[in-house]
Amino acid sequence: MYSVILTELGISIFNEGKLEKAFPFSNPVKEYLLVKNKESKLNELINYLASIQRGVSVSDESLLVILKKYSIDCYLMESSELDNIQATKPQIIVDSGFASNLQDTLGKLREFALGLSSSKVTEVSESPDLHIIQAINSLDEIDKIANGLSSRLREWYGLHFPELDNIIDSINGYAQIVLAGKRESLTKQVFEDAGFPESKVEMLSLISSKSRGGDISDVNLAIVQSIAKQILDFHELRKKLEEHVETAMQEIAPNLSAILGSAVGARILGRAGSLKRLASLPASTIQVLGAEKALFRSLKTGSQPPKHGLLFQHAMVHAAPRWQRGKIARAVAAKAVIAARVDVYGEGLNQTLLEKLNIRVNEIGKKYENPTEKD
Amino acid sequence: MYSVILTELGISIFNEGKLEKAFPFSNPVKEYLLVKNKESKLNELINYLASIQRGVSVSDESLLVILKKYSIDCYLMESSELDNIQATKPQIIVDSGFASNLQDTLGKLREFALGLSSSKVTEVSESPDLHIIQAINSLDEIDKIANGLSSRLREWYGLHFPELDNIIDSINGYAQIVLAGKRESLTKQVFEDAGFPESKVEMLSLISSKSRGGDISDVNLAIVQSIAKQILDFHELRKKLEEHVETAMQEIAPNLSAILGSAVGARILGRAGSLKRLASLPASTIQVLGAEKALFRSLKTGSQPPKHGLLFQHAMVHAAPRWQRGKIARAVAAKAVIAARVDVYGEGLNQTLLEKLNIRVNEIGKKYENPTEKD
Amino acid sequence: MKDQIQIKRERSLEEDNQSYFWIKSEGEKKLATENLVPGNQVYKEKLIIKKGVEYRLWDAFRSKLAAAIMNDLEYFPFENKSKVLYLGASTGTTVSHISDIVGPSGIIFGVEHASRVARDFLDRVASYRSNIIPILQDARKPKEYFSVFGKVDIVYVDIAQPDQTQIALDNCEMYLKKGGYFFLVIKTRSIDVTKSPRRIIEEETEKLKANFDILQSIDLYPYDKDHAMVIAKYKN
Amino acid sequence: MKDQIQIKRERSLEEDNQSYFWIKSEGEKKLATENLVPGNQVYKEKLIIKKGVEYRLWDAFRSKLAAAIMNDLEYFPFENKSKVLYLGASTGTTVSHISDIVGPSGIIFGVEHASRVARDFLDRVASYRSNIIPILQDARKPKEYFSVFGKVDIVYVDIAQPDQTQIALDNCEMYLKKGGYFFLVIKTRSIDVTKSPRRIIEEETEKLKANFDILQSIDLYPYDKDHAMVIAKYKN
Repeated sequence: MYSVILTELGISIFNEGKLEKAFPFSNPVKEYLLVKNKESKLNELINYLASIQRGVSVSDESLLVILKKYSIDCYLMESSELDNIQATKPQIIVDSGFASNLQDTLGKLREFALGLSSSKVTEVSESPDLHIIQAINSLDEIDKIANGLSSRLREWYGLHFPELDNIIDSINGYAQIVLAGKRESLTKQVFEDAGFPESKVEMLSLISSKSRGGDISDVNLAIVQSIAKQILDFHELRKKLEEHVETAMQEIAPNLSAILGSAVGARILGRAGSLKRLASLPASTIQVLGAEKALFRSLKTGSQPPKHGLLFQHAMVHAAPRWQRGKIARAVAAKAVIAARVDVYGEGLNQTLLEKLNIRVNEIGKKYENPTEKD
Repeated sequence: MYSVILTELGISIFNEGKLEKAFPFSNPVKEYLLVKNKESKLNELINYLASIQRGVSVSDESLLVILKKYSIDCYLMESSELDNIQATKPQIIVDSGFASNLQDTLGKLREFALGLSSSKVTEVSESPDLHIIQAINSLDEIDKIANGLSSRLREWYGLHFPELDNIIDSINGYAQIVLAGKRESLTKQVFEDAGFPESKVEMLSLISSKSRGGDISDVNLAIVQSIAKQILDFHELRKKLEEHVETAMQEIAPNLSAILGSAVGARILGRAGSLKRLASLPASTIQVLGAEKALFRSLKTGSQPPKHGLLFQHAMVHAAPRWQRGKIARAVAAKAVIAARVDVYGEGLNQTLLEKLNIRVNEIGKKYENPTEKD
Repeated sequence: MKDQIQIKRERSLEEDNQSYFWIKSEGEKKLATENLVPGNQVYKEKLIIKKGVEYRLWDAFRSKLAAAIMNDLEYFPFENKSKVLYLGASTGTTVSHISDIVGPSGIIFGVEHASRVARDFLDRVASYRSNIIPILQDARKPKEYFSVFGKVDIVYVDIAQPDQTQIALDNCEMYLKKGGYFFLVIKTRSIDVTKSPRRIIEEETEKLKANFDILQSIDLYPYDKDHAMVIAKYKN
Repeated sequence: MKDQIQIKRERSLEEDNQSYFWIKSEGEKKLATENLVPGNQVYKEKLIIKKGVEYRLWDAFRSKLAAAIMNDLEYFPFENKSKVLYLGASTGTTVSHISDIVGPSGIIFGVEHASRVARDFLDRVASYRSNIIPILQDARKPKEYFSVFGKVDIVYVDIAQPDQTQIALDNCEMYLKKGGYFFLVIKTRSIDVTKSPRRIIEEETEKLKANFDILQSIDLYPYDKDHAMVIAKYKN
């Protein structure tokens, strides 16, 4: 009775419990993966088995497939035999000459495990969806940073020109004005260059001339301006990131992008961890991704469960009246999961998905035009 | 009986309840403040009162001081009379011709109040301690930003070179390496230029060559490098801010800086709101500034009160063994409040303060060399 | 006043008081005041126009007076032409609504000591509203207030100071008319964190009894934690 | 083993177990293990050298096994030469301490599916410790593990999955020796947030009773919220 045993370090042929022939791997991780992926050639092994001209039992399903491809007469081992191999694997490895003793076996198995794990990590690290997730996380971080930095800028420059804070909402507009310097230097031209409409320019000039702010020293001003400069630099970086997320999402997840938009799509992707994982989630989970805390609270205290998490950022959801949002979020989530599945299989853009979503959202809008008593 | 009444809009002389003479302010806020600060000349009023050659009652203490300076025979009104003026002030203003009717009075009083309040805001906005507080708050914000940005950078570049994260603790060192590009471009020269010691350079080269990271596309790399660039820019800005805080603190609060160091001193200043306010706080409050939450919790639940807040950042406190820290923080706080008082009066650096603190901290170190059972 | 109520009833607002209103917004009844300065927002509150009149929603999470109304305040002396001394104006959120209520013929003296918040109070509220006189002074020194004249109908106090009740009493003595109303926000944690909130309210209320009839005391939860409001009437 | 205890007693460490130690640090008794890789830190834990031997403090707020010890774990089968299957290795904090304990002749198969945490597990722990075999696989598919051989003495499971108990049982059936020990971290919130934690623990424990004797069940509070650990012994 011949048995062919796949180990991490090579393939061995035993006959009645005694080693007949061993085929060591010169690069265990690579060759083991080739077998597992059924891509190995295994010429020597095939030739040897062909020469035996007898049915052989095989310890591994992938190996079995390869051997069958080459017309070797073979079958899968019984499970009791497999259990036995699992239990005595180090001895089999030593007997096959793949390692010199049990201690050496352990070392080689560990080396193999480290190598295989590393190669998996490497493979995953290259997947484009992970890079998109990094990009959208960086983008969100930058928004947070710009807000924090802007508050500091407004507090500090506010000592000099307090009225500006209430007039200019835009982070960049404010920073651009600060870059121009002290109140005295804030000509109409400055406000115009910062892109404000004429009415606001008039108002700004007027208020600037009778501000109740104090004087600011040149040293302090210079630092405040450096902060403003950083804010503007961040704005540039943010634009780059936004375009990048857009392009990359179109490439790897065109359907998800069509349904969710590239930014929201990328954020949902980030919550799920990967496109593949997203495609496997139920729509009800996608609906509340990003609202996990509220979900737990509701389950614990019996309060209303959240109706949407990140999907609240979706234009269709947040533009809708309050009482329709939950229903629209559910519809969007349902289509998003289908979109993700289509994208996993790389089948390109499917227009009907978005059309169906639009129809559904219109239906909701009509059916629930008015809030019910409960809403 | 002549009475001289100070109003927000001018000074009036009444005789037996009838207006005798009115001296309107042309710039009410400015002139009213001059009176209150006892800096007014009031020539016309003085001449007029001198010509009367009789004792006059005066409605305001500051005005009284000015008049006495010019040898006018005058005394402060009785409080019943003052109450009466307070009650009928709008009528007095109309009677004095400072406003045309009660509605007009109200408008002018409001304008005055807005002007006076604004000028106070302006005055406060110029005080250098407020700018120091802005600088230290910006510095702390930038540290937070650099940390957040660095985490994003480590996550993203970590897909390409995961091992680097555990080897390089420094935010800047990491960013500098990222700026050099992909793993292939990371020559020993790069690591040397980033300032790492030889032993680390060797290790980095070795690990870089057998990293388990994935490939990174040029587009992704370019963005990751922009993030690294921002981190390095922030580092420059941070240095500027640090130097600025140092210089400014030496200038306005040399004693506080000597006791606390300029950064901790500035943070304590920020918590207190201003140097003046800091100088008025009890040492026990300064000891726990920055630990307000812990303080409230302890008072509410009866748990241990905090032994230090921001002062934990003080070298003497955090370098000390745990059981000495509370006592040292108390000693530092006691000296800090004295230092702040000396600084408010602008009396320059007082060396003995720091010497005394050193002596006290040495005493604590000796007396409490070992923890007691309770500690 | 009666007329005014009548007119507003015709606008079919569900008010139960002539000074503030209940307005239906997104399916909920919300508190609001009629905007004295149409178009002007103070704290990003929602503006709602009904039958040509603009109302500002009054957020009970942002204004303790609104919180008191939500929690069944029984006395509401603020009305057209009221004269109010308000200590602790802060950035002016509540002051702005009182300004709506007392209208162009009313007057509010808004006292605030901290210049950072006073700046916002001036920028966002006092500059736009002709019935507000801003006073940048320490409430501990009522004699130094400028531009306050006569007695006021209501003293409203919201300052987080351990001795807030004494400060408030000093101000009342000087500026509150006999029979006038006194609103005191008690920040229970500011006075003494070791005592229970209920005990603090009782103790503070006790200090008022010599000169005031206590009308009501309201816990502001859930709009505000560790805060209560006491409403009292100055004895004649 | 007795010898070893004796020797360590001479070092005057206050251990009550041969596998982990109580070390006095800053006036407090703290849990520690003897560092298998001297000088090597895993999660910035403190290293302490006493009488020439280096110990790593074992933080109960970071490791649930340490939390269980703090909360009076009665059974501690991890010892020199133990063979362990650990599901949910995460970044390897707990694994590293078990690695200290089982020593160079012990072995730990550390299974982790998520590649991001597995990366840290490899970088910080598995690369440095010769007794760890890292397995990047889904714990739901125990047949696909590579490099596990024979039966193990202990199966330790800390995976946040709704069906974690079933996954754990499948793994035990395949890899745990008869009479071996089973440590199951129950994340009460992961299974069903609507049920009370106590009930969840009871229900999950019930599932084990066919094949296991339940030895102890420990609430990990305050070190970990909403977590418990069940210790059981595989029936012969």
